[in-house]
Amino acid sequence: MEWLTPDILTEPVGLSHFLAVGAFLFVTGAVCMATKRNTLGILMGIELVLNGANINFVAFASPYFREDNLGLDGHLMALFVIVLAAAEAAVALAIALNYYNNYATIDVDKANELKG
Amino acid sequence: MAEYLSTWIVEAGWDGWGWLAYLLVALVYAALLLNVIAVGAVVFIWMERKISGRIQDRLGPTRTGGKFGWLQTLADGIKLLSKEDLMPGEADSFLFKVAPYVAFAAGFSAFMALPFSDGWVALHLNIGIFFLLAVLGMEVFGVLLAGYASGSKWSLFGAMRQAAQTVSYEVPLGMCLVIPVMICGTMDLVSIGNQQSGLFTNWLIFHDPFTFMIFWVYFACGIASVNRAPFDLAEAESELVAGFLTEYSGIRWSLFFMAEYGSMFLVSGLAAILFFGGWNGPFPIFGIISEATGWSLESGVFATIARFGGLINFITKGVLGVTVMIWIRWSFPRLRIDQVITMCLKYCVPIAAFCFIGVLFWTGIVMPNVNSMLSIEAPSNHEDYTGRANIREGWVKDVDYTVSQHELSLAKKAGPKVLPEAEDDDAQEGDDDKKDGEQVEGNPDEPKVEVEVNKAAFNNLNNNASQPLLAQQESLSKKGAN
Amino acid sequence: MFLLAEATSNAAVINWHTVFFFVVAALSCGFALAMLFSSNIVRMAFFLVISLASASGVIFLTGSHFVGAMQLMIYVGGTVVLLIFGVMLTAQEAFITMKTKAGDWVLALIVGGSLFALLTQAAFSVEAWHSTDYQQDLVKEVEKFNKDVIASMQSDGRAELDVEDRKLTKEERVTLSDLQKRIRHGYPELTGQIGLALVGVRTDQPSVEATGYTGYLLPFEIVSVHLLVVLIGAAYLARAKKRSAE
Amino acid sequence: MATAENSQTVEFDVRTDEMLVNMGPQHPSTHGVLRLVLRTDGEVISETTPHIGYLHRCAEKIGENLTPRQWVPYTDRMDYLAGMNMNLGWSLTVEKLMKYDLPDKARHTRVIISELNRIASHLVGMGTYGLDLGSFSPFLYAFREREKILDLLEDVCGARLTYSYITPGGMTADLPKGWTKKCNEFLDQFLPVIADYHALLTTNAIFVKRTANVGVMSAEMAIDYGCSGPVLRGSGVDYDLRRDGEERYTSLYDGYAFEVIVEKDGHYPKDHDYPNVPTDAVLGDSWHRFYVRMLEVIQSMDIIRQGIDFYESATGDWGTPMKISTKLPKGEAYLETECPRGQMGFYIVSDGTGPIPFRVRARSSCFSNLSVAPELCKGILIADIPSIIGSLDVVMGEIDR
Repeated sequence: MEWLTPDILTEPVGLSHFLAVGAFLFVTGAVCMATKRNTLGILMGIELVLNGANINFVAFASPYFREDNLGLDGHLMALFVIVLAAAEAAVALAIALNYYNNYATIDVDKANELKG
Repeated sequence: MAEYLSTWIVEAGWDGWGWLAYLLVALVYAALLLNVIAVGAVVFIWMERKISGRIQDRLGPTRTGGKFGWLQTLADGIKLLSKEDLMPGEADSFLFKVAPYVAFAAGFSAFMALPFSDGWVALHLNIGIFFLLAVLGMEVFGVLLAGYASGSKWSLFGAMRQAAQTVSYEVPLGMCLVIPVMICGTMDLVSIGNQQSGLFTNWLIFHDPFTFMIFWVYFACGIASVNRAPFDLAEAESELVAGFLTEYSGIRWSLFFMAEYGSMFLVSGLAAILFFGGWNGPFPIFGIISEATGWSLESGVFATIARFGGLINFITKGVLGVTVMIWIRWSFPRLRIDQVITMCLKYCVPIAAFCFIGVLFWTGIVMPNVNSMLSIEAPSNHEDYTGRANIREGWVKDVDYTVSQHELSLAKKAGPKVLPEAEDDDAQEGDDDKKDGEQVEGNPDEPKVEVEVNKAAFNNLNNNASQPLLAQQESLSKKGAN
Repeated sequence: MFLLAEATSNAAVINWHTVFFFVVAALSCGFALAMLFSSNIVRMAFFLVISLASASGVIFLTGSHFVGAMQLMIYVGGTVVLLIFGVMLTAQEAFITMKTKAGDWVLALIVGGSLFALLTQAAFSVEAWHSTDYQQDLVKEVEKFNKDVIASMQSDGRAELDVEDRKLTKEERVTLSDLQKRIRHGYPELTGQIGLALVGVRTDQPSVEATGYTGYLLPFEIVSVHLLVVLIGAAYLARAKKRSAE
Repeated sequence: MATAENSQTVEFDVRTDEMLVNMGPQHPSTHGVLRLVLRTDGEVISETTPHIGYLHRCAEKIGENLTPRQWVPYTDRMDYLAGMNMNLGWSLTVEKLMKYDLPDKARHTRVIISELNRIASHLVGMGTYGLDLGSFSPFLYAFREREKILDLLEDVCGARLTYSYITPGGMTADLPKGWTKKCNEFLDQFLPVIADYHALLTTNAIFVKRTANVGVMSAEMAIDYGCSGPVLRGSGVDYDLRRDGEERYTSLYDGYAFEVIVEKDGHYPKDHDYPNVPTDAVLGDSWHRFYVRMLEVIQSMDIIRQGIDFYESATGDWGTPMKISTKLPKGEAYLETECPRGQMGFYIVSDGTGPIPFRVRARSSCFSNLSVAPELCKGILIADIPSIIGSLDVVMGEIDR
């Protein structure tokens, strides 16, 4: 009956697992930022990166894993990150829009002059 | 239930299959909830056709399934299933196919956190209302994807309208929801509902003039956020053919409709919980019976009956809300998109803000409400009933209640009357626990069962998980005490 | 039925927390990858939405419900706007896909892969982080509490009073309510504490009473002002401009 | 609000693509087979081009191969919502060519029948307008009452849509016995129903929001484009062929007391009985066009009541319908009548060689009314298109003929 209850499903997950998820999202976001030429694609990459960081904060704040956890601080930090991400997205979108107005494209490689 | 099943399975010797119980229970929960949407949608569509028929001086469906056409929707559903599943050549096939499921899943998952009666909720979150609001806003994704993926200009128009509308209406909707949260001091829907138990004067809509006002704003915003007339701009059939639904047919089309009717019930159910006392009837019948007879409202058969009565109360209120929505739809013309946004930003938001401040001051300076003018003190079916909901810190309330419950059981256990019985433990186990009103299943000696139960509580599968756990602990500690 | 004989010997039980963790984590990572390798901007946004929603599931599993719901509400809800922009700005055929050079891909994947390897290695290098004893500890705590209380009840005769007469001492009440909440919600309810911390009252650290210590009031204010500035700035940037004819 | 003024000031908004959208010919709110090609920037429309001809059936050419009596059914199919009025126009034109004078009883019958049909037609206009704006119920209320009118008309001629009742020379039959009583009964029960329509549409806040100040057409513009009927009067032009038309037509209404429904000094005749003009409505907007129709229903009811009185006291017979083989005199005749949708003109030329006319032409009111649409539908939102087209109340059968 071992196959019914493999160790991986009976053992409680630890902090490392959550951190790994966070790291994965972070890396995916970073790669996304590096490879996409689309302004909005880059923005989505940033969202993923921030999200990965958030998972770290929340995981460290959880008493499930550690006695001396971050507690409220971790949660609040995550909240601030979320709020700031929203603000950042708004500004970035406004910039993307303006950029699109000026260049008629959202390909970042075409943005090679500073003049608007 | 999960605990019971898993214990039973383990006792039957099917060790290692304990997870099956959880799966079964999860499936039952899911099926129950799915039925709320599916059967709800079937009933609501039939109701809509019947009501609109009566409004328009005609009969509505009369043939299928007897005199009132009960089965008309079912017949329609079968017809829709047999329709050809068309997809335009221009469409983005993946998104086109997935969009109805996204819309449906969003509408469906919101039901997870909606309590149907005291404690009868699939997922008891202490931020239930916040979760609901968040999930409700996700339905727009399905619509947006459907509009984009259809490759039709009318669909795109519909999707853009829907996006603009939903994003705008989340602001006043959120502000409307904050007011009951502020009054009750908790975001837990079960707790908000329970705080309104007692006479109907205890309902939040009668709390003060501002809550009375905000209910109408909430209802208008709710209609707008679920995309019903006069705010059904996304599918405005006289302008956009059928908006985002233009290219859909058959079962995918009906999925959108199931989502729509599901959210209609969700919005009116939320209105019932937040403003109309949820599962508490206008008169606390079960509370009175409980006082007269001494039957417990916390557990046992009578409590289940009381909760079932609450369920009927709640569903009646929800259906009433849906009926009003149907009534509105068949009476009013449709607004224009700019007027819809104007109404949101220029009227709903300021009114909601005004009411928020109004409620704050009203409760802050302790103005009288209807309830305090009544000389009668209505009996409540809840021990934490205080006569009126007021600004307070939710967790303080919660602590008092749970602690009192636990004290009772501990005191019973430690009391001299209980001790002798506990000595012949194993044989008397069942009777003992029944006396406590706790349903304890299985043999507490088995450590693995206990761990399993703990995990149930830990995983938060349902809020009742704590009761068997406590019971387990009590039995254990009883042994320790002896 | 032949399974019965074996079954009794096997006491392992599936940990649902773990199962759900793997489900949401797989969803989140899978859709993040799908987003990375998709070139259609609207599909990317769709994958991002699912990835973020699953990530909120991960956050729920750490017990922070409020942050999870916030994630759903703001991140996922905010992505709607991204989606709209994606549709709006890419209505022309030419912009729907933008190919990335193969060299860029290789470079990015190499760097990203090594970064991921590094981070994961770091995460798993701490032995204590591998798994948790939270559940067992909780069970032990409850056991111990009940034992203590009943013992003390019997010793000072509190149990002989009417059962309706509630007689727990204050310390016991506090411990009990904390335990009960952890059992019921899997985690102490932090929503109220978060709210209080944002307005400057730290209920989790009542000992800190230094002058000027206001919890997170100042950052909260700064973020509010920041949002206001962003609101105005974004409206300014994206406003309709009246220019002289070009 | 992106009204015409706003969209012009926002010149350098987000650079979005203009879209060409086909509205129709299969579209729920284009009243049949009208096709509008819209050039839109988002939801704002920069250009509207109506395309017509999807219902063209060569009615005029057929008329040159049939005798006038035989062509009467073809007039039914032009404005199929007001067949009686079309019959009347054609009959009067032929009578003008033949210099035939009607007996008194036939005159009153024609007035009663055509006004009854006018009510039916306006009811459809009202109901479908509600439908265009997303309100379904008024449509069915309107059709319920219209059914009763159709019952009356069926009693008269046996048909419910294509009547061919009024023919050159008179009618195909006299009014049946007891019909006038039934008609009066209908009018009595119909009057209170109008209050419902006012409650559901005319005074409904959303309806007013959707129609007031939308598609404003000045009096000059209406005249320039040759608009007529309620569309013209909705812009405040005091012109009604029943009063201002040719003598051969106005003589039908000799002895009838009625006022032209048009706004004078901010008031409509007898509007004290009915809802007031909302404050945000501007003369010439969709709301006024709609309101004129609503008042015309009541006006027509008045006229019918008078007509029934006249009919019952009238002497003489109900006319002698022209024979199919009657030879037409050489010459030409043109006559315009006030149809529910405006002035409908028929033109007939005969070379005097036989019973078949040399040329038959029709001047369509809806055609002129629709020609305003490109002008009105500039800088508005998509949702305003049904509001404007609906208030013009076009019937494609008449435009395409």
